[in-house]
Parts: sequence; structure tokens; C-alpha cells
Amino acid sequence: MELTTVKIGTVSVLDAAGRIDSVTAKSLEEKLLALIKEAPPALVVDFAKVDYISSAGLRALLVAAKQSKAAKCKFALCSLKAQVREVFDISGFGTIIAIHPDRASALAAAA
Amino acid sequence: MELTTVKIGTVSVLDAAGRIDSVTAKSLEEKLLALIKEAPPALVVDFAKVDYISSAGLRALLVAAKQSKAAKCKFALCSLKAQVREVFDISGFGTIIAIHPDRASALAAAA
Amino acid sequence: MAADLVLSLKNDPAEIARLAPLVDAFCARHGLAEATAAQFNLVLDEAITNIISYAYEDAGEHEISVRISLTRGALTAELVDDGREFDPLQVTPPDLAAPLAERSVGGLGVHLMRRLMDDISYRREGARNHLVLAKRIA
Amino acid sequence: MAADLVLSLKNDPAEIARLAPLVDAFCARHGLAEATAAQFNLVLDEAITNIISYAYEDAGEHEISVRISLTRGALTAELVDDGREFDPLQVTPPDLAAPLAERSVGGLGVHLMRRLMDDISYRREGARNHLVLAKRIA
Ligand SMILES: Nc1ncnc2c1ncn2[C@@H]1O[C@H](COP(=O)(O)OP(=O)(O)O)[C@@H](O)[C@H]1O
Ligand SMILES: Nc1ncnc2c1ncn2[C@@H]1O[C@H](COP(=O)(O)OP(=O)(O)O)[C@@H](O)[C@H]1O
Repeated sequence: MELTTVKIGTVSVLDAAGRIDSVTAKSLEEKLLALIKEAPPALVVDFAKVDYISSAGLRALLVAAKQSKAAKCKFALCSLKAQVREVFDISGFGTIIAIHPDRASALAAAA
Repeated sequence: MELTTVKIGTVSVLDAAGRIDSVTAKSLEEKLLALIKEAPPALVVDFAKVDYISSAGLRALLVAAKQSKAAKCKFALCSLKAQVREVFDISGFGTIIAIHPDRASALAAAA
Repeated sequence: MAADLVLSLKNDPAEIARLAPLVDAFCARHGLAEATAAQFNLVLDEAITNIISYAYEDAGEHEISVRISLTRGALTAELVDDGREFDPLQVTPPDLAAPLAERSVGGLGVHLMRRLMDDISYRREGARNHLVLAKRIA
Repeated sequence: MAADLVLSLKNDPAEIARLAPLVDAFCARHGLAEATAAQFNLVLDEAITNIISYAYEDAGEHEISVRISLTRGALTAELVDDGREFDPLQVTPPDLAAPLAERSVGGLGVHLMRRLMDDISYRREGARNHLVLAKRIA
């Protein structure tokens, strides 16, 4: 897994790539919590290059989503590949985390 | 395994291709015995396209070599790939069957 | 001819990413869809991660064996471990309707296994757990 | 992670040509030379052909199981069949110095197995023959 952060206006965007599994989920969680600490108005995680996510990755995102809510930071995901999207759907994440089809719509919603 | 016969002058040449194993050796043996029956002065089996031979194939060649001797037909092989050659060497066939490096030398020796 | 993939993994989470390409190759050779291989890999990940995380009472090295086969219209994996007795079928499903604040951060692994497989069976044999995960192939 | 190839073949000579590409792929994945795979395939062919030709007293379907593994510096195959008890190590080697007329047309299969493998062991277990063929890997 690789993580790259960019600022687009005031919004923090985290580009994730590769596998998010029990080996890599902890780094994702740490990165997300560190970004939330900076108190941006919104945080978008771009999944365009993520090939794989397991429940360990879902756990990291759920922890970040809860923390974002407490910090009043809008938390959203975008650009999920079909096989990754399926894992979110089966896990009932659609009702608790905003998931956008692409980066543009995620940024529009974050504004 | 595929077999193709050509006459070069009076010499019969059998081009073999593919795998010579317990499934295909019987057809090779039948073909060789049929060719020997035609009583050519020499019979060359070209192994250029043979990828594989097992002891079932060696048995067919030995039967043909014995029959050739009885029929006074010169029997020879040519153009063996390295991994096929190794099987002949380990089986001590070099002392009982003429093996030529290429088709030209096999035909020259048959003349 | 039936061809099975038999693997022996150590209780190290890094083993799971090494297993994935072998499962992909096994599925490709049998003409199964990539999506099937991906779902199967996820379920194997969840089951093996749980064994590594929860099954052992010591910190030593353990072997987890995995046998993957394609028989009678199903892609099947049998996992055998020597950890504590544990039947994942007894785990209470998570509440997927709870709002964010009340959503538990765990319990999704077994849920994914159940949702992505068509049949899961568990048995304890001697000092070993045997978990059989099966997915029907159309 | 150790990955074994476990196959279940029927007593049909056509199975052998189906086995070969799997063995090639197994060897390639472990970085073994193509020549090693070719020699190993030949030995498997000889052993399996003999089982199919000589081991069974009936004409029914039988299963031959093959487990290929790479462990402790050796490529190993264990063949298990339910045919008559037969130890190939007891076969008298052919006379490779005999002239053509006296050369026997048989007996080369076991000879090739012995020459191409570094270690062969046989045991009878219950109603089954277990033949272990091993080739050292440099
Ligand atoms: N192999 C196992 N051995 C012992 N306990 C296990 C095992 N697998 C799962 N568990 C228990 O079942 C619970 C649910 O597992 P799971 O659904 O994967 O979610 P999570 O690991 O996120 O808690 C775990 O928290 C653990 O208590
Ligand atoms: N699995 C087996 N069961 C019983 N007899 C066997 C078996 N394998 C080999 N044999 C015997 O050993 C002999 C030598 O076998 P082999 O060296 O392969 O040569 P060939 O098959 O050409 O005779 C065979 O002729 C057969 O009598």
C-alpha cells in the first residue's frame, strides 16, 4: 500500500494505492488520524488505485469516520473499483460513509 | 505426435513431431514397420520436431531397429533435441542405433 | 484429473499476500472468473488473519495448512490450524443498520466470509480446527 | 510458504500429458531449470505408465495420487496407487552393452527413473504402494 497526501484548496485528499489488508491497515489508520488532527474542513480518500481491501482496512476507515465526525471534518471516499465497492456494500458502509463515484464529485461535495 | 513420410531418392524419411509416449508409441511402431515392409535401402527418422520421448517410444524404435536389420534396411535417426538425446544416451541406444546430428549427414550415410 | 493447491503457511500476516497470486493462478487455470478469485482471496485473508490474530496462546511459530480444490461444481478451501477451538459460525452477525456512532469497528471478517461463500462448515478434529469454505461455480 | 501440487489422476494414459504442463508451471514458479522439469516429467510418466499398465488386476477405474513438493533442496513426487504390491527398486537393470539382436525391448522405464532421480524410496502401506521420487536441486 502507498499513501500520498495532497491539499486541494482547504480539503485534504489522501491517495491510496495497492492492498489495504491486515499488514497495511494500521499505517492507513495512523495517516488518517494524523490528517484529521490537522482539522481540515473535509478529508477525501481516493481509492482509484486500491486493488484490494479486507475487513482490517474497513476497520481503519470506520475509526477515521468516527474520529472525523467528532472533529467536525467531512469524511468521504471516492473512485472505488468494483471489487472494492462490493466489500463496502456487503459491510453496510454505504449508509455511514459518503462514497462518491469520482474525485470531482467528492471535491464538489466537500466544498 | 504427428508423422509425415517423404521419399528422398530411394531413402524413406519419417518426420516425427510432438510427444512420443505410451499413448502415441504404438502408431510410431506401426508406421515404422509398414515403412520397413516396403523394403527401402534405408529409413531415417527425423526427430527435429520431437519434444519428448519416453521408454515407450524407445521400445518402438528398438523393435523397428531389429526389424530393419532383419530386412537389411539401414535404420538411422537424426536431429535430436538435447533433452531427447539425453534419454537415448541414458538408455545406451548410441551403440545400437545410428544417430546423426542433422538430416544431411543422415542422408549422406544412407546413400 | 483433479489438481489441488496445497499450501503450508506460517502464522505471519505477510503470508496472505503471497498466497493471493497462487489462488489467482489456480482459478485462471480452471477458467474461473477473476471476480471469483478475488472474493475467494478475501475470504481466505479474513479466515487466516483471524487464526493468526486470535487462535494462538503462545507467541511461537505455527503452521496453517490450506488445501484448495475444485470439485463437484464448487471452489473449496480447507483450512487447518492448531489454535484454540473456534467455530466462526457461532459469531453473532454485526448490526449493519446502526448509525456511525454506534457501529462496532469489528466483526466484519466473519460477516464477509459468510456473505461471500455459499457454504461454510466447521469441525474440531483432535487439537485442530478444520474450516471448509465453499463457493459454488456456475 | 510451502506450496505443493496435489493431483488425482485416473488410470488413463492420457492423464500423463495433462500432468506435464502443471509440473512445468510448478517448476517455473520455483525458479527451477526447464531441463529439471523435463526430466521430472519423464520419470513421472514412466512410473505412472507402469502403474496403469501393470498394477491392476481388474479393468476398472482407479485413482493415482501425486503430490509434488519442493523441500529441503529437493524436488519430490510421492505417488500413491492401490495396485498390486510392486517395488521398482527390485527390478534387475537392463544390459545396455548387449548388441542390437540381444537387446531386450523392455526394462528401460525403471532404468530411466533410477538414472534421472537422486533418491527413490518405496513402501507398502495397507493396500497402497507409495513411491517417493526425489531430485536434488542445486
Ligand atoms: N480463529 C479464531 N480463534 C479465536 N477467536 C476468533 C477466531 N476468529 C475470530 N475470532 C473471534 O471472533 C471475533 C469476530 O471476528 P471477525 O468477524 O473477523 O472480526 P474482528 O476480527 O474485526 O473482530 C473476533 O473479534 C474474535 O474474538
Ligand atoms: N507398478 C507396477 N506393478 C507391477 N509390475 C510392474 C510395475 N512397474 C513395473 N513393473 C514390472 O517391471 C518391469 C520393468 O518395467 P520397466 O522398466 O518400466 O520396463 P517395461 O515396462 O518396458 O517392461 C515391467 O515389465 C513389469 O513387469
